[in-house]
Amino acid sequence: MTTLDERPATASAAAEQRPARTTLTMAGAINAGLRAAMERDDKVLLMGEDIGALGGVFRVTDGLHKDFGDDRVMDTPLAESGIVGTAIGMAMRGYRPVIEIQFDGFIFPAYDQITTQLAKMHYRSGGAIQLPVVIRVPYAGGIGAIEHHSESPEALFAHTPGLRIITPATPQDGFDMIQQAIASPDPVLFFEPKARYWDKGEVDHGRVEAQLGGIGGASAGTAEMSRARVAREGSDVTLVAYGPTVRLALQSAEAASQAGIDAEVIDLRSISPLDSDTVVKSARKTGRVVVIHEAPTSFGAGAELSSRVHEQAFFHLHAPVLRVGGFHTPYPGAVHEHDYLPSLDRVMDAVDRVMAH
Amino acid sequence: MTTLDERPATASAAAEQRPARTTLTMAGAINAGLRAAMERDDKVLLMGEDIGALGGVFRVTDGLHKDFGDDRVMDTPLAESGIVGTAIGMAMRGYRPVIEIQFDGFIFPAYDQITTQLAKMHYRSGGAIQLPVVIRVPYAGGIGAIEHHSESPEALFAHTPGLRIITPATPQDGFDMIQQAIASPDPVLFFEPKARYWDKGEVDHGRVEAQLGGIGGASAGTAEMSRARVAREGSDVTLVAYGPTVRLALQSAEAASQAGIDAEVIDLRSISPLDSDTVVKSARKTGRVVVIHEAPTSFGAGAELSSRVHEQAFFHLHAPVLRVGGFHTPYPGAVHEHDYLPSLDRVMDAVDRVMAH
Amino acid sequence: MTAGGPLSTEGLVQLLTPAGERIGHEQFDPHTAHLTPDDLRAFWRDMTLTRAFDMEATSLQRQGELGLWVQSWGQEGAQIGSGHALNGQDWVFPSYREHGVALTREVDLVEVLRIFRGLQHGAWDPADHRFHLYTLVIGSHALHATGYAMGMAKDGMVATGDPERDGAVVAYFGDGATSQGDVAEALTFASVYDAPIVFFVQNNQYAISEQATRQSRVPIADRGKGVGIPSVRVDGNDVLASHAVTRWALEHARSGAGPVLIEAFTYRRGAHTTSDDPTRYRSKAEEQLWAERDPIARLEAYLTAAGELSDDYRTGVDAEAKALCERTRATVRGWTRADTRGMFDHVYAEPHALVDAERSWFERYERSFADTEVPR
Amino acid sequence: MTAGGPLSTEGLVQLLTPAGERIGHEQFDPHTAHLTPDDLRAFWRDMTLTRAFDMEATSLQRQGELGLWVQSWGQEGAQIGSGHALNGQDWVFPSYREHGVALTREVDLVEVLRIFRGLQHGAWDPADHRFHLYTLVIGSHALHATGYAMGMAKDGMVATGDPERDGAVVAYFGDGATSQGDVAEALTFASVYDAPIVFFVQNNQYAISEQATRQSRVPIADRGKGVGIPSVRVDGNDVLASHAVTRWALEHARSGAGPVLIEAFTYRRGAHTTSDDPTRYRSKAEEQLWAERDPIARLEAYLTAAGELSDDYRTGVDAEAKALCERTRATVRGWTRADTRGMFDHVYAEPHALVDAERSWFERYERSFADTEVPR
Ligand SMILES: Cc1ncc(C[n+]2csc(CCOP(=O)(O)OP(=O)(O)O)c2C)c(N)n1
Ligand SMILES: Cc1ncc(C[n+]2csc(CCOP(=O)(O)OP(=O)(O)O)c2C)c(N)n1
Ligand SMILES: [Mg+2]
Ligand SMILES: [Mg+2]
Repeated sequence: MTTLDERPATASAAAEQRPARTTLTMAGAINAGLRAAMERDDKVLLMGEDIGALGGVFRVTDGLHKDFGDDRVMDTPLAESGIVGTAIGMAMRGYRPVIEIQFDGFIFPAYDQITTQLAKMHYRSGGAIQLPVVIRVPYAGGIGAIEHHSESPEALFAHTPGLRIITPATPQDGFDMIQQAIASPDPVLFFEPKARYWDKGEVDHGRVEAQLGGIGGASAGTAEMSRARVAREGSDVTLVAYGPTVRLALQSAEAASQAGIDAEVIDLRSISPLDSDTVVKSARKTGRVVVIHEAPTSFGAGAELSSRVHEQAFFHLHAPVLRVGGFHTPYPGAVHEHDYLPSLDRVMDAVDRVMAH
Repeated sequence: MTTLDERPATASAAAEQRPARTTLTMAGAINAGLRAAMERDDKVLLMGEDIGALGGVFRVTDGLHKDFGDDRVMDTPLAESGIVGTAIGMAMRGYRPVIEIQFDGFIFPAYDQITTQLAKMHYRSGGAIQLPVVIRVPYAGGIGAIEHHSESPEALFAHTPGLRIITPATPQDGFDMIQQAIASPDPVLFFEPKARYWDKGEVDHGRVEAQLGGIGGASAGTAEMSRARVAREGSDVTLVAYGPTVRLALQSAEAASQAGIDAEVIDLRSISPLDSDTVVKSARKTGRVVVIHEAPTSFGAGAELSSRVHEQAFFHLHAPVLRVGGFHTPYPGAVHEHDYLPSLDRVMDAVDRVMAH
Repeated sequence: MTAGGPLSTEGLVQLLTPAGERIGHEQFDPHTAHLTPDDLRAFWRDMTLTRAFDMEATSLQRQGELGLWVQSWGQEGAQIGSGHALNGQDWVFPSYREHGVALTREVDLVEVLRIFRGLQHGAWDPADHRFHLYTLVIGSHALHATGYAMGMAKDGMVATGDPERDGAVVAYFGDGATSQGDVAEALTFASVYDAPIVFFVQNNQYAISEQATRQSRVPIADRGKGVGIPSVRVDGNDVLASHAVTRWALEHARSGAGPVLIEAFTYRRGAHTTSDDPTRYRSKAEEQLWAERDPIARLEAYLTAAGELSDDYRTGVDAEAKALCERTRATVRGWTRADTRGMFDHVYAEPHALVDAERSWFERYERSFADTEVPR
Repeated sequence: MTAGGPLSTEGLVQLLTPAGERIGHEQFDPHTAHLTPDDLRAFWRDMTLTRAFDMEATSLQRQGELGLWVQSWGQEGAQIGSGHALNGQDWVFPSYREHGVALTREVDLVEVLRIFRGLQHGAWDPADHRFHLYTLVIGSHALHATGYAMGMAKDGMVATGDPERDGAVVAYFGDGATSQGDVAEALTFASVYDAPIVFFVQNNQYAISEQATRQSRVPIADRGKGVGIPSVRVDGNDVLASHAVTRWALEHARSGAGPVLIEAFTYRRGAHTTSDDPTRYRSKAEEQLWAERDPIARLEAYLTAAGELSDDYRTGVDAEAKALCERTRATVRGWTRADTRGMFDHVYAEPHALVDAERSWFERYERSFADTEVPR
């Protein structure tokens, strides 16, 4: 396995040629991140359905097959369990497979491989085996799609020890975090908020490069990708979001400020580990917390966060932590999407309720 | 499909011959419940690995193959997805399949069928299709088993709308609830605490019989199996448990009473729906809640319960809801089981902490 | 492409050449004997209507009236031929591209578009047509179909010899689906339990952008050999052959002789869906080649040469197609929120405390706007 | 049982009759040419040691020293024969019953018992033996094996012609496992990617209580035909045939010609595990029949007749077996908590905040007893 110190001269040459900052869409940023990771380490390979000539249904792997060939960008048979299972075998052999699951709703045929095999192998081998497998999952709704194409299954994985689960909300994080995920020696589920694929933002290419090449290398990347980010400071109420709902949280904070409420916004970035410390710290300051996610509220990530905030900041809270999320129904037909998903109105409703105390 | 009103004369004759009360183990009670359901409705059939001549690895289907034959007690190929998937088809045809998954850790190959198909079919068909499928899962630990044989995956299903999830803690509930589950028109995951299989208790055979045959029939059964039970009344602290940990909660209440603490114990019985009303009511009374389960604490059923209790009883609480559960590690080797599982000491530690306020 | 692989044309049953000439086939000719010229014209009509509808739906998607559309273009021969081999007792478990089969099961095609307009996930009551809902999770319905067939056998609907009673199931899926574990398990269960089921694989050569060679080195029909299920390869662009082979297979299954696997070799002339861009992975030349093997043209050539396709009949079908398209357009455009199901309805068949609580909350929440906001 | 089904003995490659007579086989004789009498004695020794260990472990379980034990009794021929066909570069992905194969990979069998005493889930470093951990989730490791083989091919370890370089994988699983979707997908991936892998199915006729007829109507070997993988049925109680067939298959795979599936027809003489009760589902007569076909006795008869099994050698192996059993007993009984891994260790390769927090909590919690309780 090529370690990060031994990276081929061409890769660093290529890195030097890359512009320091560019404006990219989230999809473009992840694409660029994949490319950088593949240049950095020739053990990185991509697997998935239609990721080759087609470049993936969202074009996130666009151009990579052309440049890296069949051997490193592998169109696979149509079988998600097979993809994850063979990726586990390749990881055992020293490869770093990055899998694309075509849509959130199609990860479930691979659930057994992820839960009983990928998550547990390091533990059951007493640390002898590392499985640096990344599973990319375009997820969440808001794009008017048909059934199974708008789901948010992150909580269905977060209960399982051995997995890391992260989700970027900005092009910069898309670029950085995919590279951190690939550098991590642990299996990572990388949830990509598909409604944000076309959002543009400025991306600094050098940050993650320096980090992964610097002291700590992969470890520094793992530590970094596991941390929440305070996306906006505020003192009256804490809005916690991740992936697709970060933008909504920021919009809500804007709306709140017009009503004289100063909201802090936290972008969790990581679901496992859940950086509750950052949230608890904020909760102690504001005394009020609202968690926002698209997944069904019940048994979702908001439940875990709410429990921890209560456990650790109970006596600082003015009101209970409230959750704004999807309902306990299958993701409905697109006409209902607007009602199903957290909205500015629903977030403001929750803000009003916590502010009432 | 035979409705409950049309049940064959032989079944009621058989029912009359059954003794009103017997002492049974949990395994024996579920066996008796299966038999009663099969007599009541000839559309009920059993499917699973080794449930025929062998009677299942825990003998829960003992004797049923002999009495009902190949057609109603079906040994299946070794493929859990296949079992659940074909059961769905048979349910569409009017059958009521009751599946045995051999051990908790082997339900995951069927995860996709359960999550994307079984749970959603009623919704996606606009109510045209009902899938009265019951999936029995011997679960949880404490029996010194090897890997994959001691897990508590209930929370991995509870986030998914469309499923009902119940778990009995006593022989009486084993007997009653399996029959209510089978009578329910919705898919039910029936988690059987395997460490309790050999616990004995008195079983009243008539209760559920009267209920399912009476006004409301199946509906009354569904309502009943979805309700929590106050297993012990108390005023100082509420201990919430289900399945394997109910006995521990009762033992803890005993221990607490010796320290002058009067604990209420709630046996949840149902995880979906989660009867949080009963818990919230108790929380408003005691002001202190401890939830106990074997599954990893993080993202477990305790998180959802904690969130709801805080949301609905925040201003009645003296202390935050605490959780006592498994750790964020794969279920460890049997030598660590005692450390991993909630114990009397760990529950008392939590009780002490909530009582400190 | 590997000789003998999934893209080879070896061993395909054919009764009509691409030019529309009838050729004999010892085993399958008897399964066309019942067909009258009226039947063959009906095949042509149904293929034509399916295609017209398909094109209309495509253009509605382009106009933003549908979120997505999945074309059956090019596969009408396999679908109409097989669909018309079914009896009233038989059941179909389609994938998501079987609009032609839906037509043969008397599903109102317009209703199918409810799904693609995002109104709801399923658009008909399966029991009304013995035609299950479309399933998008690839391969998963193969198991439902198998279980359903096992249930039919339990109900004594197999091998009675009574044509009004004996029935079977046809499960439709694609070449790509054959890689899924669920499909393999379905074949195993069907074989072990002798289920009356026909697995009808439309090998349209692609799973989105991936050629069938990515799923198999051998013809897809060989999947049957792994579990002892007899299988047939048929020219799916030959509606007559597709019909005859399916009819044979259904009789086999209904008679209690167990499952059959049919590979209908065909071509998806359109994009995978309206979101797809086939220029990224296949050539115009290939598309042209398959345009020349079109199933409708083939039957048309045969009927025309036989003098069985009058101008009147053509005009009638044209008018019918036009009317269908107009009704499609008008209906789709007319659908409003009022035509959808409630978001909270049918999550469970019986009350569920959480759904009830959330529904109430949502209704109160919605009302709070009605109360406080200026009318809009 | 259906003729031609998975319990038939049709087409089994056999080089030694049950009575121990050598019979010729055109295709596979060349794959025994390299074997010296020493090699054959070593096969006998390894089978004997495996069985002695197996019996010892069984009795340790009865004594309460192990939570469970999974016997390989009766399957030593298939396991030792195939295990000895492997090279140093080859990799094995076992199921959970492959103690004989473990021995050929120089795993200290005693270490295997760590798993069954509940100390930990995996008991050796796979890289030390090119022998992966035991896997209990039926069939799931077939995919890991396939992926590993794909990786070997990527690493240029196939078809170089250099015997020090070319390698392949052998994946072991049972007749029951062949019904799992994962195994079907493994066959598909292996075939499509031409992976250097041999799927070695021990058809021991049972998946716990279910006969192999519950998994298939046709011989298990036929599973290969579904995806174009060449397959062989071999008498698994014939250590020589198992060896020759595996050697052929490995050469095939290492040469770049793609995967092979071997069905080794054998019998599980013991219970499924020590928790099982086979009297519920099979007859004494059947067990007796298979006692007469025992693989060790068969090779013993052959070697004895050939005058190749001296009393000295026997005595030596007996002593070795006794020593192994004694060491097993002593080691297992000596294991304490100190020999286990920390419960919180190796959940992740890098720090994870939740694990760290829970570990700290637990340590504090444990210490609180040390502080407050009377010493015990
Ligand atoms: C389990 C699953 N994985 C992935 C997808 C995404 N997907 C939709 S259609 C398709 C290709 C299907 O190909 P095939 O089975 O040949 O059917 P066709 O579309 O050609 O009719 C894929 C990969 C899906 N729907 N389900
Ligand atoms: C996915 C899964 N389902 C069920 C089980 C329970 N189980 C353990 S061994 C076994 C039978 C396996 O039979 P086979 O594959 O023939 O192997 P054998 O034990 O005969 O060697 C079963 C059903 C399991 N371990 N994994
Ligand atoms: Mg296709
Ligand atoms: Mg077996």
